Amino acid sequence: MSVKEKTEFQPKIVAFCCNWCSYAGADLAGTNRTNYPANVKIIRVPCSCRVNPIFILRAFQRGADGVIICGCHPGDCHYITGNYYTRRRMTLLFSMLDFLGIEKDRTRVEWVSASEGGRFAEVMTEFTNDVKAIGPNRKLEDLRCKAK
Amino acid sequence: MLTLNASQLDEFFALIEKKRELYLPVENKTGKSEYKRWVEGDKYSTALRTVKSAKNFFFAKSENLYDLKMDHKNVEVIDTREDIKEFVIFGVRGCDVKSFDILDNVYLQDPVDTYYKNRRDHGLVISMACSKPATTCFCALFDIDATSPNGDIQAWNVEDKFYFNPLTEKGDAFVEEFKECFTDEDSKPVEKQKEETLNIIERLPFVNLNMEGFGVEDKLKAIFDRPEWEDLSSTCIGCGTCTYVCPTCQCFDIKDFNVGDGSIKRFRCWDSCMYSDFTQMAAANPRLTQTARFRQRFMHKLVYYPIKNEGIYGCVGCGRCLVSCPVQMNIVKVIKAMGDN
Amino acid sequence: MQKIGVFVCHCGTNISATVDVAKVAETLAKEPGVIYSTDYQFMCSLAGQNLIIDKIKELDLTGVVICSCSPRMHELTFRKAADKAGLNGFLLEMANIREQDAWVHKDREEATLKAVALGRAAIAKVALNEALIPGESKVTKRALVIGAGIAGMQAALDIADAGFSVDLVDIEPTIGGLMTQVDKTFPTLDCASCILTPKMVDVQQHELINLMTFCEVEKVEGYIGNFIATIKKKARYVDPDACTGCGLCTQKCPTKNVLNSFNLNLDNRSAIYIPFPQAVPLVAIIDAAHCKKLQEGKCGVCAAVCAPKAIHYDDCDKLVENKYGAIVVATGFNPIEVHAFNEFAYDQSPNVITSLEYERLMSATGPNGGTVLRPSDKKHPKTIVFQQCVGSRDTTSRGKTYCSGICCMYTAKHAMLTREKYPDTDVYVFYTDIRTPGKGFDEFHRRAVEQYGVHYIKGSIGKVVPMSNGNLKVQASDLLMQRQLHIEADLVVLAAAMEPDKSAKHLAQQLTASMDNDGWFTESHPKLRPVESPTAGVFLAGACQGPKDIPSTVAQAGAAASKAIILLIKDKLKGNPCVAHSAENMCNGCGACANVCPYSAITYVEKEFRMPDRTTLIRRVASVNPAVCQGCGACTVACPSGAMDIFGFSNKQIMGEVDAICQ
Amino acid sequence: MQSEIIKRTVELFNSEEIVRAIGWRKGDFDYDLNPSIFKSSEDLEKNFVYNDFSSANLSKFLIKISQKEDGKTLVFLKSCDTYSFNSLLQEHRISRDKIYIIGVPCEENLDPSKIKAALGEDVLSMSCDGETVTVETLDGTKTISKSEVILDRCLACKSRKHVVYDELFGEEGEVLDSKRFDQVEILENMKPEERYSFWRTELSRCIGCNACRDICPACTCEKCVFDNRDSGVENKVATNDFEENMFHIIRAFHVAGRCTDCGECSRVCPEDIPLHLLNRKFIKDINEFYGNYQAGDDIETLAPLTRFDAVDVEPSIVKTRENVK
Amino acid sequence: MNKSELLKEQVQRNSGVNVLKCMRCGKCSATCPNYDVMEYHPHQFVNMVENNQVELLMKSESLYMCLTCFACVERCPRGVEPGKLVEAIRLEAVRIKENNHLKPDQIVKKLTDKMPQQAIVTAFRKYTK
Repeated sequence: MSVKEKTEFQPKIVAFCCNWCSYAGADLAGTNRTNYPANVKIIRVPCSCRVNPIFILRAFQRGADGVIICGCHPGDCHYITGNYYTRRRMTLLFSMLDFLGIEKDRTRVEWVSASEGGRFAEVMTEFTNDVKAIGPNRKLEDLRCKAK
Repeated sequence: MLTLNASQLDEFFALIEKKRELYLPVENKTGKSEYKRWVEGDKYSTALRTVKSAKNFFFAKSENLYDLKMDHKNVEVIDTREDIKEFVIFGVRGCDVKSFDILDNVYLQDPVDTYYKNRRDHGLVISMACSKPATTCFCALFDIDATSPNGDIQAWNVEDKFYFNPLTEKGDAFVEEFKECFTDEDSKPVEKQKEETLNIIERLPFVNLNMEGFGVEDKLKAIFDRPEWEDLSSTCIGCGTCTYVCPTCQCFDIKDFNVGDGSIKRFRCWDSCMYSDFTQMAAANPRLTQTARFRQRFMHKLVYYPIKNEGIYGCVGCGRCLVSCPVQMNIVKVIKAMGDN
Repeated sequence: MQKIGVFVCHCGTNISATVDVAKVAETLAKEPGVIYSTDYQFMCSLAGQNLIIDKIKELDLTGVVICSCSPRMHELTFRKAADKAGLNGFLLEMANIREQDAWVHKDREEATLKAVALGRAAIAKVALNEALIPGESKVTKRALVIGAGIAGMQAALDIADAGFSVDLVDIEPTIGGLMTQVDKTFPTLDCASCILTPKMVDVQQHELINLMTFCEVEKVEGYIGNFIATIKKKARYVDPDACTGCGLCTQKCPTKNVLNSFNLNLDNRSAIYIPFPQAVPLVAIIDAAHCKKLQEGKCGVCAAVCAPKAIHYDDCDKLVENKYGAIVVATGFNPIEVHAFNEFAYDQSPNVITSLEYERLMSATGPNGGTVLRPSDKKHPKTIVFQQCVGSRDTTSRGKTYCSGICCMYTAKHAMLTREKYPDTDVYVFYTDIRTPGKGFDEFHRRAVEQYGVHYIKGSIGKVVPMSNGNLKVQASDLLMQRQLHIEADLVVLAAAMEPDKSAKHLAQQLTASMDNDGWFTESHPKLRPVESPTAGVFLAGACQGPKDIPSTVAQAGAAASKAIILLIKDKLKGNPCVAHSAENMCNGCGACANVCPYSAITYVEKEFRMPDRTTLIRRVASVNPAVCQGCGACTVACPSGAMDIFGFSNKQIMGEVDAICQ
Repeated sequence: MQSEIIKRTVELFNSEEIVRAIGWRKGDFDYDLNPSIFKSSEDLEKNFVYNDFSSANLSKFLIKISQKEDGKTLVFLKSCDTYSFNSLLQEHRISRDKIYIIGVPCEENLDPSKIKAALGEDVLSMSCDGETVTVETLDGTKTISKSEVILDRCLACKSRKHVVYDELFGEEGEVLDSKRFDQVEILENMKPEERYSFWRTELSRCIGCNACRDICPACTCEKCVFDNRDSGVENKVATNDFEENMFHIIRAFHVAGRCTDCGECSRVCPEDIPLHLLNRKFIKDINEFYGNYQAGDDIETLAPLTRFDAVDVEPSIVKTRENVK
Repeated sequence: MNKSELLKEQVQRNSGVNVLKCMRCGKCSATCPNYDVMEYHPHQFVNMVENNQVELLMKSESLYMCLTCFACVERCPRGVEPGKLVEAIRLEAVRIKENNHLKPDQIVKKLTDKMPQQAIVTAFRKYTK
């Protein structure tokens, strides 16, 4: 990393990945040695439908600048229908965050299968760049967690 | 009496703000008024009441107490209190001024609550007499004279003039400090306004409620056991709105915020006896039903508090709960049901 | 008090080349609760595992964090090691610092920091982990196979051969299913009966197969390993154990004009009848709707002639309840009704028939003993026109959007057999596309064209007009010649689309097995779990899952049977302990969780609660069946009160990870 | 109307069809009606009031009664309240067979605070006759046109139809073509920064009193996550901006697809925060994305967040759609 | 977008027909009662629109041979609705100024006593601008 990169804004990004597709896709990105920004840190969940909106807000509160949720492609859910619920929940939640004036690019849902290691890396790179572009999370921060 | 023209008010405020923090009621976007830190352009609101009471200045909605820092096995306690700047609250109504006395009885008695005392010591209260009381006002029931409020300095607004009268040493010093702002004028208009206002107050519907039986120890058990509690509380939703708008409700909870990096911020925040999770820190809430919790709130204001405090009721008749309760239950309805009105 | 041990793996140089493992171990050692932290060359090696085991024992660790590869790789390995040391395996968490750190980042400092963050998250999680013990449930060593067509029979035989008892249920009075009505099979052209009837006999004679014909599954409760099915034995009016199948009653029965459904109403049978000569069980049955004795109380001829006294007019439906460990669904398919396609004049002319009716016309057991005669006047047809895709690949309300898959082949078979038997017949086949994937299938179709001179025309029939002499004026398009054809045909045969059997829907509801929009049973995974239903313990055989030919059906039945055997061979089922659970005192009983549960693992019970004020009240609360729950977590988010949570991925654990990562 | 209702209810009491009635009890002024349980016909005859200030939605009170008390309870429901009732029924929070519903006709309710803001705080009584509201004050009698003092939520009334009742007073009403999403649209058309500052201004007034939640007929959790020390998000008062946002986002999300848009949250908010706009935003989105849905319309249709369609829109629609800035 | 593509787009928009839904079964042409007098047949209309040959169709007499009986619309298993396509192309043709297939005075000559009024109206709609 160059000095310039080290001094520029490095967002904290939380990625919730379903165990069966996206987490495996992330593993594949590793196996293929496909680079993506280290800003992204993955939390493994059984299914994307396990992701509670509370977790997303919590991440922002605790200092995350972007949250991305990855699951199996619709129709391919290991649990048959989980990601369909994720899709509805997150569509509505993101729309609400937008309604409150929160930047739309801070949240994202992507469907990444276990075979899409390359795509996983691409998505993460793109998302990190998007978040970098909008800067640090100010609107959903909790100052108590910033005083360090 | 010391006077000030309304047109000079903003100048006066600017001057105060230079040396102290100034808070006063300002109309918000909903047309109601609320206390806020004065900034250039804010207009003092003469509205009768603010939605929230003024207790927040001394008994804050939430307040950091101290931090705990954990380093592996060691715990360090860090006092996070910052020096409080001198501040002035302008335009406090008589009822709210009286509420400070009620809070003082709780927080300044031994053991003194130093957080509260710290704020109290640094605050100066300029009260404002009422001239247009609402039918939901009943401060007179508790012997509060809204036309002559307490405070460090009492004030009146008659037409386009403001009249000031310092009542405490602190008030005297303040007036001295800002003496160039005032002129000395005849206080007749104040007397006239007082008289007119008292005239209205007499006609308010709740100022003559029968308070017999409240606040005396030997009637305590009888009131406690009254069957009416059940019916009165039957639709209480336990939301705590009454306690949060009440100027005299004084309960708080102490909570920890885990920052996640090994440090914990311990803070206190308002609590409400109307909540089922009130007083859970020791074991469980001793009041198991909403009826018991409802009864507690009114028993405290009307019976327990006066018994302990020389007959002073824990209510100042500001009328906020009459306006804010989602189900329109309030202390007046309780007094009426219990006090044979 | 937490006593957590952290073990950071070098993975040779896989991790240590990019991550400063020593620094990671050193930094994590300072985390609250951590009492031991080290790094090691290969954690997964025997020596590495022994290190973990030793430290757990020596330091009495309450939790273990391994910073190494993906948990998908070695979680099981390390959990087993922890178990060995006496620490519940679920008190171990892994931080993935290889696939998701060392391998994807280049900057050492950056990767090291990330490894610390991931390690912290794992520590935060493990501090909140609970010891979990997988639930166990007994397996009832008996299978239920629903539908006794070729799929059900094959599955039943395979399961029984493996040594498990099987109840084979069919709604019809005989087993055999739709294949009994088929004349010959493609692409080998061997006779369906010749391959089917021996199997039917095998089924009947197998000591572990209990045949339940003329029975319907009414209700299914329970879960994998422990299903309870209520089966209705419909009144047959003939004691199957006493009846010898001599057929005397069917000859003597005075009511002879009942439409014969076995021959698709192309001829008649008596009110008491044996479906067909090879039926299994070979037992008579009374068609109550047409029996004079049962309808009017007069007659009784059959009882009079029955020497073994097998006739019981007072027979009635009976319910039996049985327990099963596994269920195989093999309800099969039926051709759709073609009445809606009025351009083909199916309702106007008896000489417009469906392909299955044509099977019967050709069959030696059919109405004409195997001679193809057209229904209207029993004349030998000289010109036969076949129309494919009737209702298949049809997006309108009349048809089905899918390709029925087998019509191309059986139409080729019909055309070929017709030309072979009656070389003087002109045979036309109108097709949209010819689809013949399968071993020897396209060769078969080409033979029909090249050797048998069947006229294959790319196009479609547009209109069929019946004439007074029974002939049919067929107007059709020939797309390749760009012309409209007008053919005077003797017989028109329609290749009707396939649809799931009507009984499937009720069954799916009982099994809580999901169906697609067309009513086919959905498989658990279209590629990797093609014979498992999403409902654990329910397996799919044959055409109930989608249109299929006989070889695929038999193959799938075998697969379903083997999956059932894998289940039945176990004495106990170990569940996944990471399942949902509901805190009753917080549950509102609103039903949101059950509505989103794909496995119907959530039911509701009325529960009496003792309130703190010593009063009681009754509330409906959710209850999760841990044997059925698969732990997806959909319910946890649907639940507004947070009463629903998941072991191993609890709200607190995930929030703990979030907090640690965002530090 | 009030006397007819009382007459009929007394009949039901006398025939022992019902053992209690939940209705609106007379207050000290005409506008401060207290939702209350009437246990006898005498009490009801004396103290029951149905007037322009009978705004409180009584359906939620049935939960506790359903769980604890025996015998049939009569409830008075206005058209909008019936939707809440159905929702509670659908979620098994109340037992239909223990409840007798009298549907009461509803013209618009009046807003006492609007009247006071216009005519002063010294109100002694208020009454409405046709289009004129007459107010007795210490200063004498004053009047104001009804249209100026209608409760905000009634100005955007979605339906005059009672979707469930045992007995209905007045005519069967109809679903109205309301303009209830107008305000949501105005916000949608603002720039995100403007929206953010709008909501900050509004939500920063929140005192954390829980009135919105506790009055809400969709918020019926036995234990709310915000009251549950184990949930990790408990807060008694919001200590900062984040906690204010968090409470209102999560509360709106929890009632998304279940909120019938009864408007009680905004009506009871002591700080006049337009909380209903959050709920309406969800309703508007649900209608746009998943087809029109009115919670409480019937008790069969699953709530939108507990069902799905294989071809649902992707979350990225939030970024790409054109009707929202 | 060139003219042919524009026409294709316009015709599809006006008719509401998506030609890509066609699976080439030929049912439309099989069911067409006026097949033999048409130069291009219903399935060809669909095919040719797909291949940007609307102009060719606009010049063809087939446009006026279609009886608008909608048998093809009714029978099409994919819901393609060729008849509506024909109508839309006809609309394109008659919209062109001075390109009348028939002039009003020619219609008068063709009138007979037996011709219903509806037919005259239809004739105007079909044949003139």
